[in-house]
Amino acid sequence: MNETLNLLIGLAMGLNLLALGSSRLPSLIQAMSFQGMLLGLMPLIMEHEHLDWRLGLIALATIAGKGVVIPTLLRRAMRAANIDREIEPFIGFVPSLLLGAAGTIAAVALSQALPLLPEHAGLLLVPGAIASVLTGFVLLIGRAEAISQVCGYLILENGIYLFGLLLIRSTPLVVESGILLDVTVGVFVIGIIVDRIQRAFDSLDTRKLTALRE
Amino acid sequence: MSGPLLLLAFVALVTAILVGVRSSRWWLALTVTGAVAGLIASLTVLLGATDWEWRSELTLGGELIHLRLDGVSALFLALLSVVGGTGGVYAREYWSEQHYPASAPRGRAWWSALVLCMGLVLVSSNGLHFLIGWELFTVCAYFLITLDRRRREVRAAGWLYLAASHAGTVCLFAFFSTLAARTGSWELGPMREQAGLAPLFWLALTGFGVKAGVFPLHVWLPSAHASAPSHVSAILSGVAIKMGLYGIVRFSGWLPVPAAAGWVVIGLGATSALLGIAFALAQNDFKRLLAYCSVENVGVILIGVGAALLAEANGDAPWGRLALAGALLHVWNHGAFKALLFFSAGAVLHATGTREMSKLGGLWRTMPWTAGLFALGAVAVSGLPPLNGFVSEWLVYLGLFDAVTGRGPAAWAAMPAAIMLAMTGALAMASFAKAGAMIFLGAPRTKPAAHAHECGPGMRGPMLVLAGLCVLIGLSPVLFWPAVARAVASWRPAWAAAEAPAPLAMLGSVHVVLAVLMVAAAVWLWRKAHANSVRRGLTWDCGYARPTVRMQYTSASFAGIATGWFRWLLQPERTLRRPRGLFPTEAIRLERVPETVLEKLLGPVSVAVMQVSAAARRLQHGRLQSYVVYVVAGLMALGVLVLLGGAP
Amino acid sequence: MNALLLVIIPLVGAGVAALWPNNRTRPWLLPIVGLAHVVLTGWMFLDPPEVASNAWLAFDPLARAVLPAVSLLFLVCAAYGVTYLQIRSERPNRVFVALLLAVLGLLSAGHQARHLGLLWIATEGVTLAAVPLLHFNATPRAYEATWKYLLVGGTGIALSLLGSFCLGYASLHGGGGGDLTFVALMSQGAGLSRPWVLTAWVLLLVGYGTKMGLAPMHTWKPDAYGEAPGIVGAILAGGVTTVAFTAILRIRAVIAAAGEGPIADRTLLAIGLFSMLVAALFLLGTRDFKRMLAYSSVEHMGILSVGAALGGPGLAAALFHVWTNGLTKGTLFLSAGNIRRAAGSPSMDQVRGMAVLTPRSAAIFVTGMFAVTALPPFGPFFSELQLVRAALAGGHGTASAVFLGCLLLAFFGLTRVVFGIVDGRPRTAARANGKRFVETAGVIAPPLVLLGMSLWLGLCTPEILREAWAAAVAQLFPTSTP
Amino acid sequence: MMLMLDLILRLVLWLLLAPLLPGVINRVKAWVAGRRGPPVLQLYYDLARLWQKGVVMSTLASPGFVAGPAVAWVALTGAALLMPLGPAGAAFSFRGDVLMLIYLLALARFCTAWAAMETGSAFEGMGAAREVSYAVLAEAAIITAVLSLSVQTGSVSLVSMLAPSAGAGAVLLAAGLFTVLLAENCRVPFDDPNTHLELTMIHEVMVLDHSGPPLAVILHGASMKLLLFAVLLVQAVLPMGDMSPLAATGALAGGVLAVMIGVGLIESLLARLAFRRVPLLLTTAFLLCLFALLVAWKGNRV
Repeated sequence: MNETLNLLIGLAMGLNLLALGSSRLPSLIQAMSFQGMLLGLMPLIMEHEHLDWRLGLIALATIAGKGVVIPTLLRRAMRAANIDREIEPFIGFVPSLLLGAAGTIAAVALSQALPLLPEHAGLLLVPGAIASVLTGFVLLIGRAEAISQVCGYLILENGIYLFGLLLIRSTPLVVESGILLDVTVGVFVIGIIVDRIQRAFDSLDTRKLTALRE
Repeated sequence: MSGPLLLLAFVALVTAILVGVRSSRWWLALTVTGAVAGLIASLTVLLGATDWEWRSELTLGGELIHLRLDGVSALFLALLSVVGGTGGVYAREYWSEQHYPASAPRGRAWWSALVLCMGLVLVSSNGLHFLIGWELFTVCAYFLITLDRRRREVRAAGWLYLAASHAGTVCLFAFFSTLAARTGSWELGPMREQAGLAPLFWLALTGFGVKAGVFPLHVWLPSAHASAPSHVSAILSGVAIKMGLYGIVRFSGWLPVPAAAGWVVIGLGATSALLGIAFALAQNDFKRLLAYCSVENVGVILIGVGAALLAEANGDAPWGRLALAGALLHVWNHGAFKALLFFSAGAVLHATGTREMSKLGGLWRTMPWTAGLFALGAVAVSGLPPLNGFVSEWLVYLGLFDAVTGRGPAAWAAMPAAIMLAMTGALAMASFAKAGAMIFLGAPRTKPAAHAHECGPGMRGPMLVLAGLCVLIGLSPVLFWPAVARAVASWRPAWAAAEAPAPLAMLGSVHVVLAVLMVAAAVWLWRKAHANSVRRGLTWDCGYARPTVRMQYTSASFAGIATGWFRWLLQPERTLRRPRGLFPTEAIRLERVPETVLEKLLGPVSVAVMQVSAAARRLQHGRLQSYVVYVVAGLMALGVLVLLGGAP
Repeated sequence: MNALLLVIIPLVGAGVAALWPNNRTRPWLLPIVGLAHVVLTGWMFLDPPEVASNAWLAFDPLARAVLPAVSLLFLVCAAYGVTYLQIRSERPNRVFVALLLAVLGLLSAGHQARHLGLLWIATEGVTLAAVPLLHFNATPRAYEATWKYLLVGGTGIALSLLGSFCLGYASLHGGGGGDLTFVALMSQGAGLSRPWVLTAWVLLLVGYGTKMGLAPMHTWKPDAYGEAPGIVGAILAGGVTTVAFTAILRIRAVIAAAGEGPIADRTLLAIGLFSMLVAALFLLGTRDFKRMLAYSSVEHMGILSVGAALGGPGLAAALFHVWTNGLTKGTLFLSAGNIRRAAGSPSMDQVRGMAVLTPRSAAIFVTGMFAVTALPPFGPFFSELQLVRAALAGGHGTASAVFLGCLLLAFFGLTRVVFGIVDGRPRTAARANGKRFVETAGVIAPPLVLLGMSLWLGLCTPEILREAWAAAVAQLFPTSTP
Repeated sequence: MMLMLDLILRLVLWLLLAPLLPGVINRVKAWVAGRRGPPVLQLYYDLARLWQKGVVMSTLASPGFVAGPAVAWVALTGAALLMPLGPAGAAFSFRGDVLMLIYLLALARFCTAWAAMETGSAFEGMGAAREVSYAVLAEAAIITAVLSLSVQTGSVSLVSMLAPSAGAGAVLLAAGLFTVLLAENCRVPFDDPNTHLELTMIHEVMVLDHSGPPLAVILHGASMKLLLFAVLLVQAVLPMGDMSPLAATGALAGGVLAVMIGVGLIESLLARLAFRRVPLLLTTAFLLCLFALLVAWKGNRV
């Protein structure tokens, strides 16, 4: 089963690169949401011996949330602001691609430094997580459009979720669902704010959001 | 005996603060009551044999209240009471309701608060409470300085004072908390046996030095004294800066001091004395002149203290006792005559509305009382016999001379100190000859000066009291010796000795004789002149047809020669417009003496700091992306810190 | 049970507020719930309940040492809020009141959380609940501030989640069950695997440090505090930051148990001093008196983490400072709110002579400024002095020198701004505005009360409080206490 | 009774002898210039005449204009009584009387300057300014000289300080004190008592507006000051203590005479210095005294 899992993680890492490289917002959102769905599947695969309803629940929630609801929200905002591409990012696409690649390599290297339990040793979870977090940061730092920054933030959270899978056995359901709830609500709130900003500034270009300064 | 009196003083002052805003009469009554009570209390300690001490079960800020009034603190408390009381009386007319309807009530409350807090500093024997009193009186003084808040200049001066004081307070923060950390409690008291505490003296010296206005740390002093209301300047210069000295004396007596302390203190003292008076001579604003003169007198006092420290280091050499006695007596003397001078300065300001000597002149005609009292103060502050200034300086001199004849290593500090003290005396005389002459003598230089008016009894009374004190100390120093000796003894028990040094009595009697003769001679000569016929006429001035007011010597030109010698320090800024053409219309020659330390030293530093701050503030430029970068940077930095395990 | 009540009462209140029909009477829910909360907290403070060691949510010594301060602060701010919302009656306050109460509930949860995950959930919850409070004024600036608050804060909170996972994995890898209650983690102690523990520490410190507003993660703070209503600023500065601080304290205890205490203290000291320095530099230059408060808050967060780095006595002083700073900051935020409202601008370029327009608020503002810059006899003086003493006793000479230096610079900055807006003659435009703003008891009493509390805390700190702090210290340093 | 008599004798001595000195100096100058010159007792005549004259006072002047000279005169007399006269010792003597002496001179200076400023005349302001400014250096020199004396004798009271000779540093001390004497008494090369170029004068210019008895008092005071310095100089240098009373008295009188002759010679041979040179010369005097001090310090190092 490790192979399938690693395959999925690899896929997710590939999606990171796609997210970094694409100038069109729809494809960025696409990548992000697809990654979300993949993450939703992973717990099922990890725990396939003893599946039970709670795992199913979590997986379902994740897929629904990360894969469907949030992307639709973002698409709405995008249409409202009628933009569909990142005009001039702070970090260009090629550079961010390179950064992402470098990040992925660094992730693999870093993960060597951290000891793992035997049952996780073969998994790409840690490098995958680190890679996504880094990707998220690159997007947050490098993009000017609010939407792509939100995507970056979500990919960052995906990375953390990925890491959370290491603890899937130990963490009790309440905690996990709580965390999940918070994250989702968080994204909703972000969505709302994006919408408000869109109304207040009728644009989602964060270059316009620099009134508050010393 | 002292306990109830101090309680009375406390209660009186607290109520004075409360009622001060409403009724000025009650306020005055209460403040004076408090002052008198405080005075009697301190005198009972000074003339009695035992300290007053009170340990209470009450706690303040988690510390048991522990009050103590010993020789040293009583000496300063007496001074505080005298100036606090007289200043209160003076203020009632000087800063009266009808002149300052807005700030007069506030001023009254703050005044009592200031006196109260300084009293607390003096009696508290617990580091925490000392700090509380210290900070509170600093703030009270701030609000008194800025009573007239509408004037930008006043606000600036006040802020400078506040900032400088806070810098000093930070040192005291460090000082007291280190003390507490080392000794394990906030309790203060003699702890000379713990040699490990010696280095703390430097912290104390810096912290208290700021308040005392020791030369390089005096930056706040001139502008604050100049722009404060005059009764406030009086208590600032007469008492507040003495609080700094109190701190130095107190803790050099209670704590062990490093070997170099005596040398440093005497050095600082000599420098402050000479350079302070050099600045004073150069001033045109008479309140600034008085302020710088305070720097000088602090220097004189520190010379005495430093000599005492040296003597102590040389096995309690007896000359230390003389020097310290001189210093402590000078604390009183300076308090008295400087308050007197500031009061008369206030009267002049009140009457003419200007502080520039080049706009005054000839005031003796309209305000004879003020003129006479100022002259008396001038003689006293110049340390001339037969007044009090000379007595204390004479004691300090004796201490230094004995140090020299004692031929210890200390002589090498005493000899230059004595020489600088002599030069200081001469310069002080020059400054006050100038001040007196420019303000009161000759012809009025402007219209307001011509139409000045004498101050009322409410302001004259306090001046007379202080003048009387100056004369009294001058004519019979022996009366005051026991008090001073008591203070010396509680600073250094080894020097406890009731009997006065023999010459003091002699000095006193000589002074009396001289005083009598001088008055007599003056009267006699006056009579003689009139007997021979006196004709009044224009100033002859080598036969000038019509000497005009503008021909008089100005303060700048009077001081010109001596300030020339200190040009390296004073760096006077001259603007000169020479007369041009065949029929020159105007020629201007302005001279301004900058606050060298402030403008040439601290100015650039603060500019640099502000540049750093501006650079830092540019990081907050509103772009979210870089804010995230900062987070990542913080993450990495901490990661590195953890990996290295290195200390910050 | 009571511990749970502390959370539930406000949440229920929030629910009621959400359903309450009347816009004018709704604000009264704030003081009512606040009062209930204070009473309950006070009662539990006076006789602390038994704490089951495996409880996830309990009024344990640390909560007991801090939560009452937050509760008191909230009550006073709530009282202020009633008048404030009457002044702002033009805006619907349903969301505002409801979420303010929710914040209180989540704060109580966060302070009492003894489980890493629960702690995270509560903190994130507070962060999110505060969002609509920040853009209550619904101006573009407000939205911009909220956006930054959300993304910077969100990033931080995400990192802290990652850190929590790392800590959990440290326990797993160390052979533990991956139980995330602090008790379990501490008992596992040295068993936790070192690399994971260190990673976790860095991530958690940055994460919760962001919420606390330690430099360089403080960038959201001036924007948020500058644009939010004064009451929100007060609660953010006095309550939310406190949750983050307690979180860091609890985690630090775990790290210490794992034997990495010294490293944790070094990092805390470094980041604390750095924050103080940055705050001081910003204070020297800033021209906006609400942003000034934010920087001052950054400075005091630095002071707190320095205190936490100094071990037992320092920690006690830090807990003391949580109280004094929280209450004094409250004074400043509320009076600054009044001044802002009367002057119509937060910038000292526009605002002058407030001593004339709003004499009472100006007086309170100045006094509060002196109080927060450690003027006796107000609380901060005592807590900071105690802290310096602890530092010097611990032999941190240089650290205390830097500490005091930063305090001095901050003092320069604060006095500059405060006197700048208080003195002088007011602008005519401001006069007109000031006429409309009346200094009723409703807006004057609350800051005054807070000031009084700060004074009372300083002059006669109740023994029971000292005991509470000592108990908290004992909880966090099980070994080092006799 | 005895004491009273002694006191009166001293007073008479000081008050009567003092005005002789300027006469002596003028004699010497006349002799060098080959003129007949004024009689030795000229100053006595002047004083007597002035004492009878009426006073012209500036309308600006306050009573201080008259009080000043009187006080100054008393101060100088007091200083004179503190000064020991060879074997006769001093009228009053106590530890630290030397300091009192110096400060009495300062007081006298203060009063003359004050009186000078009374008239608001530019010239007198000029003079007063110069007087008080140069005093700074002069006092430094004097105190240094006194220090060296007390280092040498280990005492701080004039009587015992002046008894022995100045020892090795005597020459330096003599030179230094002599220069100070010239400066303090406004003689050439610092000042020229008999020019009438007001711009160049110190002392004369301060008294421009005085007349009648006050002027008389001032002039008499000045002559006493001159005598005072001469006596100080002589006793500081010569070993009075080791001589028989008679010899000592003779030596004192002779010394004073010699000093006056010296002053006279200098005044006839030297020209007045430019004012900007004055500080230089005074500093030299100060340094001379300083060297004397160092010599004394080394001198009887045991």
